[in-house]
Amino acid sequence: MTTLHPGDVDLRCSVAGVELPNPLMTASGCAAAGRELHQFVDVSSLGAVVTKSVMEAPRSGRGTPRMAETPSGMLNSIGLQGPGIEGFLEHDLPWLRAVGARTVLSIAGVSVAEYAQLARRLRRVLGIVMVEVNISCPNVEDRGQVFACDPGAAAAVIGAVRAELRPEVRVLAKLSPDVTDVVAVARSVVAAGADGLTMINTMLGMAIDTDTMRPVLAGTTGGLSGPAIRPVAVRCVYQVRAALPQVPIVGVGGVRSGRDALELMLAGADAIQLGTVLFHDPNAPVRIADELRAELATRGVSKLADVVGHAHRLGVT
Amino acid sequence: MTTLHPGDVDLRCSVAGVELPNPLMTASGCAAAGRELHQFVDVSSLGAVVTKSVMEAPRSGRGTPRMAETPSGMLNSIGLQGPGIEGFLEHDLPWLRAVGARTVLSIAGVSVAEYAQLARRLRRVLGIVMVEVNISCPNVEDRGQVFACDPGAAAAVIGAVRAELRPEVRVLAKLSPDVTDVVAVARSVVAAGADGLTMINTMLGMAIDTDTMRPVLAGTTGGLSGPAIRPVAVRCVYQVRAALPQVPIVGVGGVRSGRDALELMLAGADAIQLGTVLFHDPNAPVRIADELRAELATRGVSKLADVVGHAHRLGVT
Amino acid sequence: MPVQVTAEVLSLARVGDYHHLTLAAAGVAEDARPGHFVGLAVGGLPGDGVTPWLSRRAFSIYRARPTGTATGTVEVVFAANGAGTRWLASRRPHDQVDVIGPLGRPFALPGEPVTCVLVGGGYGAAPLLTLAERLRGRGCPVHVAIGAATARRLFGALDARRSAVAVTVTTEDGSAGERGRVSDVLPDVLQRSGAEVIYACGPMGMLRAVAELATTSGVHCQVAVEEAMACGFGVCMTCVLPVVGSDGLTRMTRACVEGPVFRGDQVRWDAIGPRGAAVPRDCVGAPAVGPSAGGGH
Amino acid sequence: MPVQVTAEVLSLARVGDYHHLTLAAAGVAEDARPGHFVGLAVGGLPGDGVTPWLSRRAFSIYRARPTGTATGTVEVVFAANGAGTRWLASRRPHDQVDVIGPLGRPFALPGEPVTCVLVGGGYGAAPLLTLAERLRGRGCPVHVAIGAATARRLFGALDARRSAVAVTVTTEDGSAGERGRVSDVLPDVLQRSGAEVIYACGPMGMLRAVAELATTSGVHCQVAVEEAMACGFGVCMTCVLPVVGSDGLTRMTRACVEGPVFRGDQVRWDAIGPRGAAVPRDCVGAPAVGPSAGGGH
Ligand SMILES: Cc1cc2nc3c(=O)[nH]c(=O)nc-3n(C[C@H](O)[C@H](O)[C@H](O)COP(=O)(O)OP(=O)(O)OC[C@H]3O[C@@H](n4cnc5c(N)ncnc54)[C@H](O)[C@@H]3O)c2cc1C
Ligand SMILES: Cc1cc2nc3c(=O)[nH]c(=O)nc-3n(C[C@H](O)[C@H](O)[C@H](O)COP(=O)(O)OP(=O)(O)OC[C@H]3O[C@@H](n4cnc5c(N)ncnc54)[C@H](O)[C@@H]3O)c2cc1C
Ligand SMILES: Cc1cc2nc3c(=O)[nH]c(=O)nc-3n(C[C@H](O)[C@H](O)[C@H](O)COP(=O)(O)O)c2cc1C
Ligand SMILES: Cc1cc2nc3c(=O)[nH]c(=O)nc-3n(C[C@H](O)[C@H](O)[C@H](O)COP(=O)(O)O)c2cc1C
Ligand code: FES
Ligand code: FES
Repeated sequence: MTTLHPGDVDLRCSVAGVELPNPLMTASGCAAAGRELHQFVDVSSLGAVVTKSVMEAPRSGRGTPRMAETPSGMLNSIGLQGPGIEGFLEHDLPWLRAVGARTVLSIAGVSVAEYAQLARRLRRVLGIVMVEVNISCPNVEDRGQVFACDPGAAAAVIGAVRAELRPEVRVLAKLSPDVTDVVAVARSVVAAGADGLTMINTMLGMAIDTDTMRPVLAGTTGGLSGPAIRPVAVRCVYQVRAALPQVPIVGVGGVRSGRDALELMLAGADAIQLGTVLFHDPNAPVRIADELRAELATRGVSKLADVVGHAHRLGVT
Repeated sequence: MTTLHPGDVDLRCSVAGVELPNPLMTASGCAAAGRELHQFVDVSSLGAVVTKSVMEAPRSGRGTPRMAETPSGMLNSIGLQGPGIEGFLEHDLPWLRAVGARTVLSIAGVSVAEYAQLARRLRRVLGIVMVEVNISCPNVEDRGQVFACDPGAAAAVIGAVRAELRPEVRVLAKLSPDVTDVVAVARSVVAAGADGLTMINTMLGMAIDTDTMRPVLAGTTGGLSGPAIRPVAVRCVYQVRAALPQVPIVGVGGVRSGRDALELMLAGADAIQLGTVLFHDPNAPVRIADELRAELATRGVSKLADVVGHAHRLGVT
Repeated sequence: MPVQVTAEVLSLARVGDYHHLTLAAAGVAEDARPGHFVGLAVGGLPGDGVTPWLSRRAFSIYRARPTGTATGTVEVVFAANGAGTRWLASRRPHDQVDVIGPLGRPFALPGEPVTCVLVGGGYGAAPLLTLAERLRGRGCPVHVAIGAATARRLFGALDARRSAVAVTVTTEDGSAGERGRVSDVLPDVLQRSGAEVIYACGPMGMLRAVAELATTSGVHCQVAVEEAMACGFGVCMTCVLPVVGSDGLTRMTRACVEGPVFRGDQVRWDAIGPRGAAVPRDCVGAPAVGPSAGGGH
Repeated sequence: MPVQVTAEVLSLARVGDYHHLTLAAAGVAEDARPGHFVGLAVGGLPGDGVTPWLSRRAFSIYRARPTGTATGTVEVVFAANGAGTRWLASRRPHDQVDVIGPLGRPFALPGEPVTCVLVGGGYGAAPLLTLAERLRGRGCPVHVAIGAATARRLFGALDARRSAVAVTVTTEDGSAGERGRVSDVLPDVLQRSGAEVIYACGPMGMLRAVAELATTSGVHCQVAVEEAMACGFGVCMTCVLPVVGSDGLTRMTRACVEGPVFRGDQVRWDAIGPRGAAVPRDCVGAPAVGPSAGGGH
């Protein structure tokens, strides 16, 4: 390996046939619809902007407190606050298109029908490169069981969304790590038509305020994110990559440096999403792209794609 | 609430009918069989010493590296290195008895038969107050599926162990958080005869060395422990306590301060185990007992038992 | 527009129970106005990749001086209660801290030279001192009421005398000024001053009392609220509280970008309790049934 | 017996690429002997509850002075390569660091005044300097061979001259001493000195070369190994390597309590690769089939 100049490293990547200038996307719910982040980094320079999950109707989200800081992580229970799909299409998407961002629309629902209806609305909408389906939502038709925790329910959602969207719009299924067998869920959603997988969503966690002696979050439990969960994200990506080597993977969970991004890519991720790190460092997409370039340059790697899944290639020690 | 003197706080607790002078135990695998820790803290002053999981035969464990540090946590893949039950009974248990430690023996196996055989051997053994059954082991009879990840397999192990032990020896089933529904596993092992539950074992995680571009651990994946996973431990304890309010729970996962211990107890733990923190701070059992006493004193709580499960009592905001 | 910069610690001094931190932070001071805040990363610079604390800490800007030094300075006053603020309190000159600012919407200044009352609780008085100067600069007579639990947590009472017609001080333990809460003396101050506008910054309980008093007295009131914030610049949705918009509808509104300054009569105090805010039933997008427990973002 | 104490940083100085840290640590120095190490908690004191790094960092004791100051001092020399050592390198006098020590089994000293060769690689030379003094004190002629990648990573070459009959220095880039590895010059040193014992401390590759040379030359050899350690005092089982016991059986043996000093011919070098050690098939308790992937402790 000879050392290269970071400028000579090609960060282009491709996810399910969609070409991106670099692998760094925002993670859903961590950059709203791009506008506020644009004050710090030009969002059109990102691989893609993944929107906060959009639902059919406007949602107030939950009461507060909505967050608790935990060691190297945080819990959130926002409750999918948002303007609803109409509001998104009217106010947010035009802005994203105007600034030239590649937009991945994250959608969420409480029933297969809601997901399908959201997808149907997108049929005539232009300017969305991929749809990411957030299936970490309680299914009102199944006693609040989270779709992502049941291979069958997860597949039902993905199948419905796939059927409604234009064929050229790629579908990413976003998986939860809170399952006994993430590979089984992955297989199931891929069979139902997912073009790629985003892993991982937050993990179910909880904090109790030792002063008030009650749960910190108004929602009692919340989703754990940040560097604390990175080892779980790496493991999920690695397991699924090993089981389904042809399926594109977008890695997410605890990335805060170029090395972290590289770690997930070595495990098998074709691209990377940045979540919690954006709260800490809105400049992270630029910083991490630079760090990634430098890491690859030191290793003499000129093309990002060459490292994807590399940890699998050499077998076990 | 009036403030008390920390010395007036009574830390005594009871787990499945076993009285302990305080709620702080070592976590299995984090204090070997007590001897080395005894250089720093008198292990007879602990609530109990939980041994490294003992198997039927001596085990070499895995190759190295066996650990990787992660943000606010660590991964380990020791591979249950140990002397086997004979060695334990000959060398370790007599020492534990001699120093006056309350001993909880952790046992592990690769088949229901191995667990049963271990339990059978203990029938005439004195000086063990409880047996903790580590069911986070791959079942060789079921393609390496981890017992704790399948309610049926978990129950089969616990049932077999319960049947072999003397009735007065209490059985704790140690649960894994790596499941879709921890309450289902809890119910299943309680129905099979577990007198209490220990939660949580490590979470499956992985790290990749970005320099060598290969998995850090010789065992590829490993168990994630430390403060990073505390929110998951709190959540598991809370969920199970809510579902099975009568079942004793020993809380473990990321505790490193009196506040952390209190948090798990508010969630529903009757006692607490200290794991990774011992590597960082062998004096932790003494320090945390002091901190816990001080925390309770400030809140005017004179009896530890009064805080157990307190976060459930007041309902949702 | 806020900028993100690596700032240098110029000084850190104790002021009673608080810490007064002065940072050389390029580009932050220029646009800063009273009520703006900064978000500080704690535990190290983001590029170090080591801090266990991922959320930023928000602090009202106490003073901002674009021309104070070569790079412009920003000052904050803070209480070191938790882990992140203790880390901040142990910085030394020349240490680096990552800063984002100015953030939020500042206090709106009156177009006319009306009499104003500024109400500050604890470190909440910090942003009001510059506000007092600005108001005086516009010809507004300024009355200041500052309260705290105890004398060591009173901030700015002396400073305030420079711009204010009158300064009233309260402490709950009576260790300085009048014994009681600042809201206790406020009716009197309002009456004496004949003020038409109140500006308030402090704990939520105080703000509520002030806002309600303003409503009953028919006085315009602006409050700078303090909500737990993960990002401080509008992307995470953690910092919301129910606020009535110009269309009369209540929305869960981000304190970091649509606040922290709100009109006192727009905040839905009825839904705000000591531990947080509930979603009012009439809020836009409120759940039809009670919110189900469980995770989810 | 090791103690755990809150130590105070007395000084921290650069020595080439390394850092030389002196700690006032009560009770650690008294029993310390060459080859012992200390385990330092990094990122703050345990009671702070904030460090993201839960495993201790192990450092050979360079010097220990029970009577040096009121509380006794311990010195280590380290390379700031990773996050924890960078944290250590940014400490300042009067800062506190939690220390456990002395840990491990030290070098065994010869009963007779035999000639010894001490071989150090990089910071691995640090513990050998005190060893050299002790050996000289027992009348053993001491020859020292110190090597490093480059001059800035040579440690103790000058110091060594005080106790040693002869000091040989190598660097891989030729920037000081002879160009090459310390194991290249060792045959010559052995021959010239007629040594009967070798003591070595440095990277595993070097130790292996030294141990193999010792075996071929029929010289007694002790090596201080460096394995990743989480606890340093024997409870976690992370630091193992395959070592042949007095019964001739190989066991995965803890470097922290049964080492770090082992006899060179007891270490199963055949099972140790650049990234770690495999479990030899003939190891006590070795799995019948290959180890299955997956978690588990
Ligand atoms: C707009 C605004 C202005 C503020 N101005 C000041 C100021 O001028 N001086 C001052 O001392 N404090 C101010 N605060 C409060 C300050 O942000 C918190 O005290 C601080 O974040 C606590 O951090 P910690 O590390 O001490 O606490 P920790 O308990 O470690 O914090 C854990 C998490 O909770 C959040 N948090 C904890 N307490 C508060 C709180 N009271 N308000 C908001 N978030 C909290 C933290 O930001 C962090 O995300 C302000 C807050 C806001 C929102
Ligand atoms: C008995 C013994 C004596 C040692 N003596 C010295 C000494 O005198 N001077 C010196 O500079 N170094 C010494 N080392 C190595 C030193 O412990 C590591 O360099 C240090 O732990 C790295 O920490 P970090 O924060 O820089 O690295 P990180 O990469 O942040 O460390 C992550 C984890 O890996 C472990 N680790 C990483 N590298 C090593 C390594 N090379 N050896 C062991 N563990 C490692 C760390 O302890 C930590 O648990 C010794 C190691 C042992 C086991
Ligand atoms: C405040 C917050 C809000 C989130 N909202 C969503 C969401 O709306 N939809 C979704 O699929 N994931 C959501 N996530 C999960 C993230 O997209 C991401 O999967 C997770 O945070 C792990 O990545 P990280 O560790 O980089 O943050 C949210 C995470 C956070 C912290
Ligand atoms: C090095 C190491 C070894 C462990 N060995 C065992 C074991 O043998 N049996 C077991 O049931 N749990 C074992 N555990 C899991 C712990 O007992 C505990 O459940 C887990 O580490 C979470 O607690 P902590 O965060 O306090 O460490 C081990 C954990 C570590 C870190
Ligand atoms: S703090 Fe993140 S949106 Fe307000
Ligand atoms: S480092 Fe823990 S047993 Fe050796």
